[in-house]
Parts: sequence; C-alpha cells; structure tokens
Amino acid sequence: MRQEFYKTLTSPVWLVILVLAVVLPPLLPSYYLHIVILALVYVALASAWNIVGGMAGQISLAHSLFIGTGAMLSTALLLKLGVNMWLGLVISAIISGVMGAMIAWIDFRFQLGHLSFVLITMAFAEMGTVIVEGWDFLGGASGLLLPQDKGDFLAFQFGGGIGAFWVMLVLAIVSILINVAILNAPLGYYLRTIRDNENAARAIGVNILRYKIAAMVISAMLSSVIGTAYVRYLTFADPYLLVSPIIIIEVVLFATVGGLGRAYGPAFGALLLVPLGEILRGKLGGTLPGLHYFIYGVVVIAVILMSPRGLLPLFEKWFSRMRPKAATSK
Amino acid sequence: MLEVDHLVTGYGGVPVLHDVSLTLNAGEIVGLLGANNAGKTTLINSLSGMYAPMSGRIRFEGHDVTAMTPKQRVEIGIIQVPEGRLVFPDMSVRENLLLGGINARARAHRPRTMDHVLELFPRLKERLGQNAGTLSGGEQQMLAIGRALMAEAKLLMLDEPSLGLSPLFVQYIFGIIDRLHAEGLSILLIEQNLNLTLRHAQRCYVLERGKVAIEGASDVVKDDPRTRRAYLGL
Amino acid sequence: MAEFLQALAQGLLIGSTYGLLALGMGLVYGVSGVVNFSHGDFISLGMFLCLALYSAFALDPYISLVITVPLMTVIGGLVYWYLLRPMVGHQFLMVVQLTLGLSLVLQNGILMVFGGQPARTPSVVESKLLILGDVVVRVPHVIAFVVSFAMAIGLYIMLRSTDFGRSIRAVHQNAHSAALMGIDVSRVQTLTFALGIGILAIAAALLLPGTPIQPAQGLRYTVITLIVVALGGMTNFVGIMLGGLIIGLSEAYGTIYLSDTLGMLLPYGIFVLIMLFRPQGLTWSSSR
Amino acid sequence: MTITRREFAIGASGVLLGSVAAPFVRRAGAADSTIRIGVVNSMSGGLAAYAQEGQPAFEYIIKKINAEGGIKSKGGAKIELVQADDTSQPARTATEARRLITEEKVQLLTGTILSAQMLALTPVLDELKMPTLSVWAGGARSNYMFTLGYPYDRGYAQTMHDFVVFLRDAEKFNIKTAVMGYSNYEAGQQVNKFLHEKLKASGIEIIGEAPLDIKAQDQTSAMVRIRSLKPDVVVGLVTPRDGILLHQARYNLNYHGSIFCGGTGGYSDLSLWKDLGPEIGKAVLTKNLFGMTGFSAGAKIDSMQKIITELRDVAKLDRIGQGAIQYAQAGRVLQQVLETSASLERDALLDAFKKVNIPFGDPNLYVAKPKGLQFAEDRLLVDGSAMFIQWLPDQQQQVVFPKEFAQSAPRPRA
Repeated sequence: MRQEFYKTLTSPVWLVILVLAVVLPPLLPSYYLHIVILALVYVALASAWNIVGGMAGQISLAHSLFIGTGAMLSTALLLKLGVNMWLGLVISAIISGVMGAMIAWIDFRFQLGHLSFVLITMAFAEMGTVIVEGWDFLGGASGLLLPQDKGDFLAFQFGGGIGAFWVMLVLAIVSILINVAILNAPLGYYLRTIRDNENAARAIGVNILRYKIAAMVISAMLSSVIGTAYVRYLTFADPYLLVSPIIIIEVVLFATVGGLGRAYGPAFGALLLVPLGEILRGKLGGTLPGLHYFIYGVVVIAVILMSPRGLLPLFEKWFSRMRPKAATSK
Repeated sequence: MLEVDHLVTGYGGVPVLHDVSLTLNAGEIVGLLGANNAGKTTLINSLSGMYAPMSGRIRFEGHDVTAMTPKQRVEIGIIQVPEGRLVFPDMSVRENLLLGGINARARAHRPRTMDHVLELFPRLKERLGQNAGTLSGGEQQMLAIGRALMAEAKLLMLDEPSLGLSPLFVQYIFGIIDRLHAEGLSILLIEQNLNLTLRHAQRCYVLERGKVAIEGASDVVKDDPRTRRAYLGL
Repeated sequence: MAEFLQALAQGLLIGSTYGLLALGMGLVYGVSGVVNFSHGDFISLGMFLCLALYSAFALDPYISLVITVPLMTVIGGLVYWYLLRPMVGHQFLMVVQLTLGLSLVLQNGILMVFGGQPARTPSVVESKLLILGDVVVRVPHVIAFVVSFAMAIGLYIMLRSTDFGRSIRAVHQNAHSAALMGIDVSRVQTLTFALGIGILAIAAALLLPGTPIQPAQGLRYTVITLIVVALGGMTNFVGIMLGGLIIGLSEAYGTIYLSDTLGMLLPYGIFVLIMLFRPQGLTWSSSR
Repeated sequence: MTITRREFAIGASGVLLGSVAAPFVRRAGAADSTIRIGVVNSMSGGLAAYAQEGQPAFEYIIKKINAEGGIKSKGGAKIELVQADDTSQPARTATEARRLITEEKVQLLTGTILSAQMLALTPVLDELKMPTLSVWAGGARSNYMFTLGYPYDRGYAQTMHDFVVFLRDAEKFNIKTAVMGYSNYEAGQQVNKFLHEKLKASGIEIIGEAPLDIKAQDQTSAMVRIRSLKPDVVVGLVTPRDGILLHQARYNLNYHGSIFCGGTGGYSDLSLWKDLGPEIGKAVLTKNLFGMTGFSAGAKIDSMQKIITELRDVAKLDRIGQGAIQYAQAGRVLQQVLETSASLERDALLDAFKKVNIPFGDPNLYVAKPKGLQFAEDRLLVDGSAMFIQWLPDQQQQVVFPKEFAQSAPRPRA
C-alpha cells in the first residue's frame, strides 16, 4: 500500500504542475491569479475536510471553527499581543487540534449517529460564530485588519499575489498528499471500516476512539493552518466569512460534488466550482441581481443529478471509455 | 397458475439468478429449497416485482406480469410474507392488518377478511391493540401471515416462516399452512427446514447458485442424493 | 415577575411556530430520509407568494392560504418527483447538497422577482393585541400558536386513522415491507414531501403578519428547523412541538436575562446538552 | 434530466476553456470619450437592501450628468457605470473590485461599501491604488478610500450624544440613565463603543446593554429586557430591519416608559411607516421617539427638497429614503471630482477628492451639512453631523435638531 504513495510522489504529473506553477502566475492578470489562489484555498480546505467528512464519514460542520481559529486567533495574537504570526499559526493549530480531539471524543463517548453528529457540529459552529462576534479580543463583529503584506517571510508575509499563490499551492498539495498517504496507510483502512460499519469495526477490535481522534486532529490542524494562510492573503479577518456557516457549506459542497472519500475528488470539485462561481458572478453580477447565483444553483443541481456519486467518478468513467485499455489494466 | 420462464435477475448488471424456470399449479404447495445465497430470496422478490428481470418472463393466471410494479402484483393477488416477518413494529396489530388490506382490490372487504384472520389466529385477537414490535417471534409470524391474507392473496409466497421459532410454533405455523392449502390457496414455500418442506409441499425445486438444480415431486426430490449436497452448498 | 411571565408567553408563542415549521421536515425525514436544506427557502417562497397575492389582489395572508397551500403542495410534489426521487439510494450528503443548490435557486429566484428590500404584507390582525394582566401578546402569534397545535394534532390523527397516514408510517418503519403490501413507496414519499411543503405554506402565512421578509432569510429558518426537529427525535410530532417550545423559551429567557453573547448561546447550549444526553429526542416512547 | 451527458460535457468544457482563455482575450480599449466608474454593490444576499434602494437614484444622477453634457472639463466625456455584485460578502467585494480595476479598467470605484466591505477592500485598494468613494462606510482605512458615511465617532456617536445632552440640558428632559440599544453587527458595535464613553463622560449612567440579534425575526424579548431596566433613554445605531422589529415590539408591549433615539435607518427611514403599517406606525413613531438622519423631507434645505421631488416625480423611484439621497449625493461628488481633477490619472483624482467642496446652499448638496461637504485628513467627512427628527401623525417628519435646521422643538415626553 505504501508503494502507491511513493508512486504518487514520483509521478511525472508533479513536473507538469511545477512548470505550470512557475510559468503561469507571472502571465496571469491579477484578477485571474486571485481566482486561482482562491481555488487553491478551497482545494486545500476541501481536501482537509475530506479526511473526516469523506474517509471517516463524519460530516463535520464544525470545521468553520478550525478555519476561524487559524484565521482570527493568529491575527488577534499578532495585533493585540504582538505574537509573530508563525507562532500564532502554531498556537492556533494546536488549539484547533485540541478542539477537534474534543469533538471526536464527544462523538465517541456519546455514540452520536450520523445525523446527530452533523447537527451537533452545526450547533458548535453557530456557537463559535456568536462567541467570535461578541468577543473584543478577536475583533468582535468588525473583524481585524492585518498590516499590509510587505513580503517579510519571517513575519509570515509572502508579498501577496505570486507569493500567496506559492503558499496556497504548497498547502493544497500537502493537503492532497496527506489524503493519499492516509488512504494508503492503515489509518485510511480503519477509517473506511469505521465509516462503513462502526459496529463491525468495534467487533473486530478496531480502536475507534483512537482513529476518530487521529483523523479529526489532522483535519482540524490542517484546516487551521490553511485558515491562517488564507487570512494573511485576504488581510482582513472577517468573522462573517471565516467563522461562518458560509465557508463550511462551500467546503462541503465542493468536496461532495467532487467525489467524497477519494484522494483527488474534493480537489477536483473545488477546481471546477470555484472558478465557475467567480466567473458567473463576474459576468452576470452587474445584470439582474441574483441571476448568477440562480444559475450556479441550477448547475449544482444538474451536476448532482447527472453524477450522484460525484464528478470525479463520472470523469473517470468517461476517461476509461475513451481509453478502454487503461480501464482493463486497472 | 404461475409460470416462470428463463428468468435472469441481478443487481448492478451482475446476474444472481441464471435462467430459472418453474411452474406452480392452482391449489398447490410448491417448496423452494437451497443453501444460503442460492438465490431463493432474490427469486421471490423478483416474483413480487421488487427487481426488474434482465430477461425471461413471469406469467400469472395466464397474464404476463413481467413488467408489472409491486403494487400491481399485489393487486392481482401475488403476496409475499417476507423473511424475518418485517411487521411494522411501531404500529398496532390492528394497524398492521389494515395495512395488509390496503390494496385496491382488498380494501373494501377489510372488516370481513379481518374477522377471518382473527378467527384463524385467536392470539392476534387478544393482542389487537398492542404494538407489533412487542410481540414474540411466533406471534409476529402469525401477524405477517395474517397481514398477507388481508391482502386477499391468491398466491401466497412464504419466505422462511419457521426461522427462529420454537418447535411448537413451527408446528403451529405449518398447521396453518396446511389449513390455508385446504381452503384452496396456492402457496410457494421457501424453507431452511428441508424435511418439513418436503413433508408439506407436493412438489419442490432446489436452487443451486442461482440455477434450478433439481425439480420434481417431493418424494423424488427427497431421495435424490444431489438434494442434500445442494442444500449443504457443497 | 411580569418579565418572567411575558418571556414565558413570548417563548411559548414563538416556539409553537418553530414547531410548526419543523413538522413538515420531520414528516419528510421520516418517509424519505431527506434532510432538506432548502426548507427555510420554501418558507420564504410561501411568504413571498402571500406578498404577491397581496400586491395583486390585496388578499390578507390568511385568505391567501386558499391559493398558496395547493400551489406549494404541487411545487413540493414536483420537486420531489423530479429532483429528489432520482437520488434515492445515493449518499445522504449528496442529497443535502442538492437541496442546498435548490436553496440558492429559490432564494435568488425570489430576489430576482421581488428585490431585496424588506417587505411587509399587511393583515387585518397584525396590530391586534391581547392583554392578559401584565402580559401582552400579539393576536397573530396567538393564532399561530392555536393553529400550530391544531395542525400537530390533526397530523397525528391523520397518521393514525387514515390509510394514507398508515401508509406514511409503514414506509417510515419499513419501506421494503410497505412495498410488499402494495404501497407505492415513491408515490407516498412524493405526496409526503408535497404535504410537508404545503404545511410550510400555512406556517409562512401564520408567521407573516408583522414580519418584514427578505429573500436571504431562508438559511436562518432552516437552522432553527433542523435544531427543533433534532430535539424532537426527528419524526416524533409531540417531541417536535416540545422542541419548538424549548428553543422559543430559551431564546426569550436568554435575551431577557442574559442579553448579549451569552443569551444567544443559550439555545445552542441547551440543544447540544439535550442531544448528548437524549440523542433519541425529547419523548420517551419510540412510537409516533 | 433533459440535458444529455454530451451536452453537459460540451457546456462544461466551454466554461473551463472560457475561464482559462478569458485572461488572454483583451477587451477593446474603451473609447476616449467615456469615463468608466466601477460600482461594487451588495445586490444580493443579506445586505441587499441598501444598494437596491440607492442604485436607482445613483443611476438617475449619472444619466442626468451625461444628458447635461457629461464632464465638461474633460471634453464632455460621458460616465459609464460598470456594475458588480459582491453578494453581501466582504471577501467578494475585494474580488469584484480587483476585477473592475484590472479587467474592466475602471477609473474610479464606488458602491455601498459598508464597514466590513471597506476593511476587506483596503488591501486591494492599497495594492492597486484606486481612488474609491464609499457611500456608507463609517471609516476609511485605505489611503485611497473616501466615504460619505457618518464617521462612527464624530458622526454617529457625537450626534447622538449631542442630541441626548440637548434634550437634557436645553429642553429639560429628565435624562439620567440610558440603555444602549443597537443592532449587533460591526457598525453597531463600533458606534456603541464611542457613544458609551461619551454619554458616561456627560454624566449619564449606562444601566444596561440591549444588543439586537440581527438575524432575529422578533425583538419582543429585547424590548422586555429594556422595559425591565426602565432607562430614561434608549440609544444606539439601529438598522432599518431591526428598527421595524424594535418598534413593533414596543407596540406589542405598549411600552412608552423610555425615550428612544438613534438610527439612522431604524428610526427615521421614510419607509418605516409603510413597513410597520399605519396603525402601529402612529402608535409608536409619534411617541417618545427621535430619529437620527442625514436627510428629511421636512428639513428647510431647498436643494434637498428639490432632489426628493425630482427622484419621486421624474425618476419615479418608489422608495426614497436616506439610501437614495446618499447615493444621489455620491453621484454629485464624483461629478465634482472628475470636473476638478487635472487629469484622469489616479494621483490627480486623489487630489481632487481631497479638494472636494460642496458648500452649504449649493444646489448639489443633498445631505444636511451646515458646514458643507468636504473630506478631512482621515478621508471621512469633515462635518459628520446629522439631524434628529420627530414623526407627525400625518407621516411627515419635523427636524428638531440641530438648531440650524430645526422646524420645531422636541415633543415633550408622553
């Protein structure tokens, strides 16, 4: 199984990505570079969420807490206490990890069903929103504005634009690789066993608590780190975006539509839907208000009806039809 | 009454039943035997219309019913008593029986059929207001059969009626089966209990890996050495 | 003391409307396992339909019901038949995403037609008050309270004593077995979804007097509904009405006595605690 | 589904190709005779109400400027508006601004730009150096942003404080205690912070806070809380929607024990009466209530009266509140900036913003500013003040503060 992971690491695709990553950004106008960066943020977030939501089947809506902690706390620590943002990133990630472990423990201790888990994490997320909006240290409802990004690497500044692109690219790739690694490691096997039949997993002696906590902590810390990097790029730590149901709804949408539980599925969903949403809004935002969202909604519905298992499996099917040989060798 | 011709059924494009043919004459009890996973339940569910066949046809009383929905089949009198009873646990015995007779043909005569069923199963009469989930296994089996009778079955298909019951109850249930047979009902009986089936059915089919391996009168099937082998899934 | 009683009245009245919003979702979840994230947007749709009828024919929302209930029921049926039914057997989460897409379509469809200004739909009772000693309550709230409980009782009776009601419960308890009884499961699921949306049309009209409406309000209603339904044990009508009351009361007492952040946290806190220690919901019997 | 897979595949590849190719397809340069102004608004989502009210007034003024010969100092150049929707999400305000500036090549940027949007825009404006006029923000963190909104401190908080003190000292109202009743969102919290300090400094005791949950469908509970505290005055920034619910709650509880003052929209929007219904409106708006506003149909300001009539009769707008007037004012400010700017270069435009001056009495001054309209060093209005009004039973408003515009004394407490 490990072999699979090393094969992924040495795949020639990386070379292509590297070349594209070096050549493309300087050519892209700033708006399109921005869309690419946004897409990468959501690739990273959706892949991080996939570790619990897809592999372990725990549909967590509490991830906005982790993203929000990474974003708001590291910003507040810098602005209010002068803590270097690198350190803030580590502190936020640790706190997110602890929160994640607690949620996983609650899930295990109280034997929550799937739906209860969704709803309780939703309630946690709502409580997080209320707390952040009412807490002055984190900026309250107004949020916090980071100092301008001057490109000082030691101060967690990457110079915006191409610098942010590289940071997000690295995070997106790390997030995907963690997915690949887990899927090909015993952890991935156990998570799928737990997802498919928790009682059976218990019966064969799988330490459910341990794997649930492991998955949630990895996913939470990763989300937190992405949150910190994202807020550095945005510069404005906006609680209504970063700690809100909006961001988690989008992340889950991309992951699900792309293909849950697959290493590349969530990334695929984000890569397609983020630019689609942005371009629809860009082209239609100035016309009838609501039209672009309306069309986006119709596209989402159509895509789901057409491929209820996710887009990635659908594309794989098309691909294998075009190259029947590839399919048989699999 | 029932003719199954070269039926092929499966899930997701993979056939489970291969080319199964069988007949059942009016007023007959026909036994369907076979090891686990031989395809018995798939066959009975195909007859109920739960799966669309991949090929072959099913005729009932001379009409082609292959394309009919489960609802339409219930309406012409093909009724199944599913494996594990599957009574509605959070409904009373009375409500379960009423639901049995919910199809368009039976609905109007529910009071009359209900009297008949309760006369057949006095135990149910005592428990009429009780939730079905609180009944014992044997009582649930009575309810499941009673529910099927409420539907005014012409062909009654019983899937493992003795499963998990005490010997006393098994005897009782088979007594009922004989009585229903005597009243003229046609019955397709799936059973784990080989001897019991061979004793009550006039003819038997033995399924093996989705195919009919042996068929014939119960005595003949009983003596066929292949029966035990197929049954044990060897 | 006056505050305490006023909060009690307020919590009970608002809570009963939350219960009413949630009945439809509980019903739908019971028979088809669909958790509908466009629930709140259907409430919006019901409200804006009333607004449209008022603008065009000066109809009172209570009278508009004659038109909105059948209309919404039909819309609900079509949505289930063409959008949700094909998803049967697919991942739970994918169905949720589909309803989220539907939420976008509804919310922005309403925005395109009605614009984003807060809108008011007048009603003859909107300014009527009922004064009971120290406690003042709004007549529309009282109407909503009475109708909510009447609806809950009516649904309960319908489920117990009609063939359609028994079919719904049969599909809920064992869809396979129900099909073997000759019940058309898809049809029951579609009709139930239609009924659930039809109930929302009633809820929408009852909530409307005195409430400024905006196209973007749907998600808020969805979240409240989910919480109430979960408290009620998803499919138990008694529990759902009780859940509505608990959330209504905790909002009222939270706002009055705690104010601020703590007050807004109260309903969620209570929800989490109840879910942890009574995951099966508020009522004791598992029957419905 | 009626869409076949093939059709979808073609459609999807089209979208993908489009998004990849779009950056490389250069749009033809705009003709020299037009000036492109980007308008980034919240046309959908939770905050859509502001722009939906203001946008038509803005378009009307711009059309009028074009019809009257465009920007004369620039050879009669016409103004072209390029619209964008941020769906009420600040992060998207930044995205859309970036698109308007770099792709649409707009020469100026404007829009509702509430406080959160203003903050989200700041890094983009600092990076791309685009002169921008916000219609409503209460602060301006970027060096390139100017705003017509009331500053939190010397606008909202100061005016409300001054009015409360005026009631107490000049009009001899008995005011010793206050409860802070405000919409619980960014601007509400900001203003509350300043106002809290100022009132305390003037010897008014703050006996409680009643933040209004902006997502709530009913504010009766908040009003019960206020009633139990029985303050002499309830004061704070309240949005139009929360205002409707707050006054409704006041009516429900028949509570008139405190004086309510604040705003802007939630106390003084002309549509309030319509939103509450005539019966409730009459019962609560005309009793112990004073609303802060930048414009009032009753104010003795000719230019304001004229624009109201014009928007109502000529532009045929059905909703003329502060939002519409504020946007109309933005149109005139942009006109002056473009007229006085030496060129269409950014630095020149920025300079022109700094020099904007619409004195009191100017026909193009639509908002009530006794000292006229100019931007201060912090790019907020020098005169951030506003008026206070009281409602009459015939749904008209009377200005009661400041003295310059007052038509009548505040009605005594009922």
